[in-house]
Amino acid sequence: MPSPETAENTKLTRRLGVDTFLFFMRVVMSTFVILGLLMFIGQQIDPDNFIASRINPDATGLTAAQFEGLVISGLSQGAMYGLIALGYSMVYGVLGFINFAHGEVFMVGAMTGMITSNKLDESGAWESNFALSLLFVLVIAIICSTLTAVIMERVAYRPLRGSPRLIPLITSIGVSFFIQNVSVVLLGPGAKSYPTLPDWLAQKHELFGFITIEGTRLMVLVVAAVSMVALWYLVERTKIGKAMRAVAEDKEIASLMGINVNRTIVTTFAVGGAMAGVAGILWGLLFRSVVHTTGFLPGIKAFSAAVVGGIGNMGGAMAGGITLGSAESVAPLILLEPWGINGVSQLKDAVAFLVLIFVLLVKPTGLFGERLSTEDRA
Amino acid sequence: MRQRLLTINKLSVTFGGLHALKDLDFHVDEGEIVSVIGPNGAGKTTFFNMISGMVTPTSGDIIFKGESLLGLDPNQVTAAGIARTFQNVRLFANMTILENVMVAQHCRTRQGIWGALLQTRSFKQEEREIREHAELVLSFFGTRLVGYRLDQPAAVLSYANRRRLEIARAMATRPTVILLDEPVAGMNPKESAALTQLIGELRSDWGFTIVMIEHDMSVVRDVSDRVVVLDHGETIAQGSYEEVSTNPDVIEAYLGRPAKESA
Amino acid sequence: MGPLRKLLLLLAVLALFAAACGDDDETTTTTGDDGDDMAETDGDDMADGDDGEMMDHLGDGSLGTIVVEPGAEVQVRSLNALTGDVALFGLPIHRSIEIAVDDYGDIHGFPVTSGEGLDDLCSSDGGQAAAQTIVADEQIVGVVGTSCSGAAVAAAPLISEAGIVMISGGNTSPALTSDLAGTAGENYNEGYYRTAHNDLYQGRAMALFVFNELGLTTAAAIHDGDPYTQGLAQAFVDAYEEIGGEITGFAGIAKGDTDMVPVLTEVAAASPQALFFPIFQPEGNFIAAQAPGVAGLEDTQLLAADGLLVDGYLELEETEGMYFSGPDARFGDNVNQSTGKTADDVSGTYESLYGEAPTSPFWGHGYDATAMLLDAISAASYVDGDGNLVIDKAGVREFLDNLTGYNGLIGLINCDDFGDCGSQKVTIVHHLDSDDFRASMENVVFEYAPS
Amino acid sequence: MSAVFVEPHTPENLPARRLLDQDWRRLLNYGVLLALVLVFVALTNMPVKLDRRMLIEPIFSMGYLSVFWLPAVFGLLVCREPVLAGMPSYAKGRREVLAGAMVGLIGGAGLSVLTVLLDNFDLRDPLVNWSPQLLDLLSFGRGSTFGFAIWLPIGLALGTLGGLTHVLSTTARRVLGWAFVTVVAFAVFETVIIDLSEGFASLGAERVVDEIYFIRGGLTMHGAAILAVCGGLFAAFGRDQAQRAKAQFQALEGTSRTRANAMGLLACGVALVVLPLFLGGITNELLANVGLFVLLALGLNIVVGLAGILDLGYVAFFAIGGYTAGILTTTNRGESWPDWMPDFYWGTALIFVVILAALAGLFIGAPVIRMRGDYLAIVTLGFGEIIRLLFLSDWLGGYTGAAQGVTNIPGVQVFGLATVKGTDPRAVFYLVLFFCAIAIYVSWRLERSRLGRAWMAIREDESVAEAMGINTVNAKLMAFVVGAVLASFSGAILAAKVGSVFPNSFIILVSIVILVVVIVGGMGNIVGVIVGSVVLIGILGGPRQPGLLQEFSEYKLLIYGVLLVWMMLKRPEGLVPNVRRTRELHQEEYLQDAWLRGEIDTDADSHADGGTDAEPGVLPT
Repeated sequence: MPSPETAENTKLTRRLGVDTFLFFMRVVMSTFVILGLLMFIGQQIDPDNFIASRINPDATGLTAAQFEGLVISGLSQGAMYGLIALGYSMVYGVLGFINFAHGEVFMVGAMTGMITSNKLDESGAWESNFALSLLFVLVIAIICSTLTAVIMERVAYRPLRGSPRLIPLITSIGVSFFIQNVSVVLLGPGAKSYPTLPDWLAQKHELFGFITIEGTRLMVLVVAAVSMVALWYLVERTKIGKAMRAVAEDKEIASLMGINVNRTIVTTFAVGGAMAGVAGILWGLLFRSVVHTTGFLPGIKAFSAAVVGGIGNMGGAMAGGITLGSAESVAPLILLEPWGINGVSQLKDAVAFLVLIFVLLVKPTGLFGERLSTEDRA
Repeated sequence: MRQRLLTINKLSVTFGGLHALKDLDFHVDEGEIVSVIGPNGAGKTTFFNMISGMVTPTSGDIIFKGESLLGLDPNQVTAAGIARTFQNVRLFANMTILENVMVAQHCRTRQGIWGALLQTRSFKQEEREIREHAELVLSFFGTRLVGYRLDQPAAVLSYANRRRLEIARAMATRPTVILLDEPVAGMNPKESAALTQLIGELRSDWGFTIVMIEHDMSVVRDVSDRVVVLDHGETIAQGSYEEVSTNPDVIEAYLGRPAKESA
Repeated sequence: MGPLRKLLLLLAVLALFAAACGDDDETTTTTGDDGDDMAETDGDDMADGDDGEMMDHLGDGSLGTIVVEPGAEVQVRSLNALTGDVALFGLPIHRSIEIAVDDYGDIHGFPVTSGEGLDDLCSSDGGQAAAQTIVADEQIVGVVGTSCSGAAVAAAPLISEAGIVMISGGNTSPALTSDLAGTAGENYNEGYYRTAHNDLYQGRAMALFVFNELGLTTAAAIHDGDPYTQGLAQAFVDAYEEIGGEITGFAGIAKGDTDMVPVLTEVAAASPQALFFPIFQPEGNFIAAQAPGVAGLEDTQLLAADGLLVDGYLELEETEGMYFSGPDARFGDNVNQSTGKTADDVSGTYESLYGEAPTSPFWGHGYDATAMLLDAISAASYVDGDGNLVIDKAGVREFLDNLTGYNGLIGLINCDDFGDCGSQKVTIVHHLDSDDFRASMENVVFEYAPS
Repeated sequence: MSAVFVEPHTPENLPARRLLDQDWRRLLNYGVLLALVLVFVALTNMPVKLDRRMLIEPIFSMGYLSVFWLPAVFGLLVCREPVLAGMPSYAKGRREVLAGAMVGLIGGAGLSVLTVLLDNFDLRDPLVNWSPQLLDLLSFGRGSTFGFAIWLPIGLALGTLGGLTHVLSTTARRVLGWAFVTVVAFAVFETVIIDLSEGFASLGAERVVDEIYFIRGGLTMHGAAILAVCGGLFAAFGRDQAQRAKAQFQALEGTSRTRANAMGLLACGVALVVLPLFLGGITNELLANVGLFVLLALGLNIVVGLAGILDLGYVAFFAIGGYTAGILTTTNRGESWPDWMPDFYWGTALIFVVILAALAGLFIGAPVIRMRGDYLAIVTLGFGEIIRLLFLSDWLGGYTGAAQGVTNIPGVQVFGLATVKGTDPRAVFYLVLFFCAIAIYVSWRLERSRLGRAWMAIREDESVAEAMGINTVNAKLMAFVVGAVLASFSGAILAAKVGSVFPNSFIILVSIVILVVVIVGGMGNIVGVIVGSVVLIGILGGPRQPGLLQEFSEYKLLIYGVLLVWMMLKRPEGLVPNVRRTRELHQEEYLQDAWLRGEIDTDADSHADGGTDAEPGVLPT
């Protein structure tokens, strides 16, 4: 058999061009970040130092108050990403696919919250008895988003279990589309706003003497922390949590161990949905406005957060959320602006995605490592 | 004195603390047929994965034709001339039998996009060669895989034929060494006898050097020049079949253990 | 998907049929369908219209005529953004067009219809495709739209070429008309008119107000990446710097952003005295709500434009004290001279029909645009011997070119040489009380009416 | 749902079941589901929106169609049982009719309740479509009590209709089905058909059209009747011939088969080249848009369909193509560009477009290539967004025009003879056609090449593919690059066609719509992809392109979503399945059918065909 190539005359090259390129990319990105940071520090020390005056002439450092504001807003945003990310992370851990529509579950939570709270506002209950009505709103929202998640699983995903990897992913994109547009055709495309909040929630508060923070943002952080702990308890300490972890590790074995895999998966979706519902209400209180697209970008970012933190890893999800949230609120100003890039806030989302890419380039399993079943790791 | 093809020095790999392989020394000479045997979990398949670049060892070195294979991607290892089959048959189930064998010649062919788009003479020439070679390789197994089967998806093949196709796929990469992972598992005595025969011919007619993991002692006895016994990731004995089969350590290693591993 | 299959097969059959019987008489048909050809032919039968008794009407027939047979309707179209995130900007215009057509009644005894609303998808490709469907129908006399400048850029050439007119209730980009200094914008086309005001007016108005009236010397602007908002913000910045103010920041956000602290911090760095953000909801809500909380903006004066001059925004407490530039929003008792309806009547009809208040103030512009178009048609048309309504395309343009002193819901309308008909008056209102925002809409503190 | 490959020709060898031997539970489920769907459709305002659009003047509007078709379909489906090849099945009879009727009744009840609620409660605050118009429409303008009363019989009747279809003989069913579809199709595609008729004026097509269509909007009664008859007749007679021809074609072997194929291709080619001459502006515009998406979809098909990489940021390459072409050819360019930079011809610009797109493909591909499938999806999506944001940003505004985009793009100069631009849709269509031809050729050749086989292997099992000596990284990068280049063509044409480029033409939505097109059409299948674009983009319309059914623009995305999910659940292989993908997705069914055809080789079989002496290898001779 005549053949141009045989084992003998094949050249061995250890390093692929791609690897070199990626190495190069890592280096460039890191240097960009570090230099940006240095220049920012330079600006803080002296707004018109010789570098700044060249690269970013209209440089003006940030005041401490501004910086604090940035960080706090980043944290609260990130906390919400984290709450949504938990849902992604759990589902991914158990089923091994991105539930793209999870962001919409969150949107459903916010929407139902909006409707209920406005109804309460009309009836006057919102003002007369805020705490109670808020609780009521919360419950309704949680119920609705949980239902959405569960129905989603039953109708769209369960029939697809065990089909090629991309199939359920694509399906979830379709589901996401569907829910978004249902909201458009039923509730209209316009932005809908929440009723005004009582002052103690809307105003700023002094904390430990040196932090000033709006009540809403504080509330977001607290609620996020609480639900985080609750979730941790559920997953690590309860029977159902054990079941979840077992199913996540290996469905067959789990079912052999007498675990009802279907019910466990449904529970997972339900819990994730509930978390999203809570996040939805917080979102509503914090920004007091919700549209049908409210769920899409936050959803995607939340998934990125889950990946950044290491998917399937509860703590990681929350940490990733915080990281991403703070990054996208702080990074534009302290990393990009020193480079003389104007209108950096437009690039906020770009920054968020760059963080994702950067993390995956440097540490493919996320900051805190993945927790996946064997077949998913493959 | 035959030339040394593949040498492995002090090869170790650990998965989270547990030693899959420990300071393994191993070598193959050109034109040899070496069998690797050992009880379940002895690390035989890990050993193959490491040679074919799917697992990177924690320490030690793999020398092939005087060059180290460490740090190479599996496809580069294959290009260097080491082909393998899999214990649990892994064909491209939805590609036709012919395609399965054609695609395996990827690393021996060079035509790229432009050739395909412009339908250059060299492109057509190469396609023809690929096809001819594929059919040649398939015909090695008699009429089973040729004729009307050529254009059927691999999924419809019987278990035995899938194993044959896998071997054909490995042959098609034009290797120097073929690593066979339990080639006769799941075959009936008649078929395994036939296959044993073929393994012999892989060396005599095609000039391949063969390293084979096998549990079927009759096959091992019939074809191997040399037998290496692994247990707990270590070589506990090697030599001719007779030497090994009478070696007390080996008997001890197998004692009370099932002689056949469930595929 | 069974039906889909069948539809496909059907299409295929059609196609083959066409191909099969196409070859033999290709030559005869190739010059079959084209707006212009039709126009010419129409021109001819208008000529024999001349022989018959002929009422006086505008137009010399140079662009051809449209003949509406008895029993048929006069066709105009609405081309606005009906879907997507700018629907809340285009829908009000579209709806007000439908109301206007109903209010207007017949033209020389011929009913008028705006047919199905076409969607410009707020994009150039969408606008172009929609325009194609319009020019393909030789019965259509005029278009009211588009709501997005981007769509107009691609639609206007087609409309213009077909000899008909388009009047936009929403475009504000100077490129579509002129720089107000007598030079046409790079995307100006014959037969393009608009009742919406040119960005340059509004930008300048706001600049003058901030610099002279409020006496603020440093300002920043925020846009949301929409061509409209970005253009307006830019116009403001240019005008403001021209009259001697200092721009300390020009930042953008992305549609869908919710957390405005970063962008606000960005502009807060130089703590400007005024912050102009001519954007839409919901982003506008977030800025109004979060700006006071950002260090450096505590006592910055917030200013917005017509995009936010809507009930849903004004009823938010945090928007109290803001200034809004925009068309003279004292629509209330303005009367449209053609339909005799007051703005209140129209908005009343609107809410009863569509169940919500208009989500942008341009519904008035859409209404007037429609009324003007229909006036133009009736002025340029006559009923010929055999009872057909003959509309002279050139006449329609002639009427609009010379339109002056037209009383519309949005005020007095005069068209300049480049199709800018928007009531030349831009007003700035001061929003004081979120519980009674109607009053705020009337609370004009500054008027800008050049020439 | 089994037996996808062999026509299930099953003897109805079981007697019809008794009338009341119903599966009540299933019946109830279907009924309630139907009721919910009907209420939902009503609340989406579809009936009111589409009521203006007359199908048959003056009796039947699209609005009512949007409601009426549902009970019939549900009534049909409720008794649909999977027919297994070779398995006996029950004969259909009164039972099925009853079931259909019941379902329809329950469904109708849903709307009855809705009408009453509409009359008595005001939920307009959250539900924007809770409007008097809706009530008016649902109660046929006769008050809610009438509405309440009327929907029960309507539902009943329609449901029964659905059930009846089981009883009808196949021919009857087919004839009716075709009659119905023909009428609806002609009514729905009125615009394009009138448009066509002008092209064929010389054949008196216009006279025919005037005959069957009302002055504007809807068929005339007798027109509908005529069409129904034609459709029925075609179904009764024409269709058999068509199928016989098809059968003959499939019977063909070897060379004659290929010749037949070639003839078919030639015919299509000629048709496509000649047809536009006879088409009006609307249709040409429509087809041009479809063409743009065919280009995009073919490109994505290589990435997703062949190499199995789910790229959700595909729009990035579309954008790069559009902007590169736009910036290089436009006459008023961003001020940051050097003055000495010439205004290129579109043709020349295309070279840069290709180069840039290929580089972008490498740049975006390299980081993601080793990632797990779904990470890759999200990261590519991120890249798509980043690219758009960069084009939109004020930072690069000097080059890209930021939000104001790039305008005054002259179009394509053809050897100085003519300029192809948006005002002449026919010319644009030819341009698009040309590039589609290229794209089709490319995908067709690559699929059957060394690279194509490598892609398939990667899609099947990446690690094995690598162990078989395939450099997966390079192969996947190649897929990225080819896809990128095809997309960039589409972008460049868009720029020339529209004469301007804006960032908002390149949102994530576009990527997803292209994905839907590929999937609905049939992954990994050229014909499928084309069909997909024609059906979705042509009829429903793309994210920024109106389709034939402009009335549906508000429901477009909703329908896309439903379609995507439904296809994934019911028919993942797409409208025009690719044999290989289908095997992948229905493997056991495939094997089952192969077994029915006796093609599975059991080991016994392997002895049979390779008997001992037949094998030189086994016995030493």
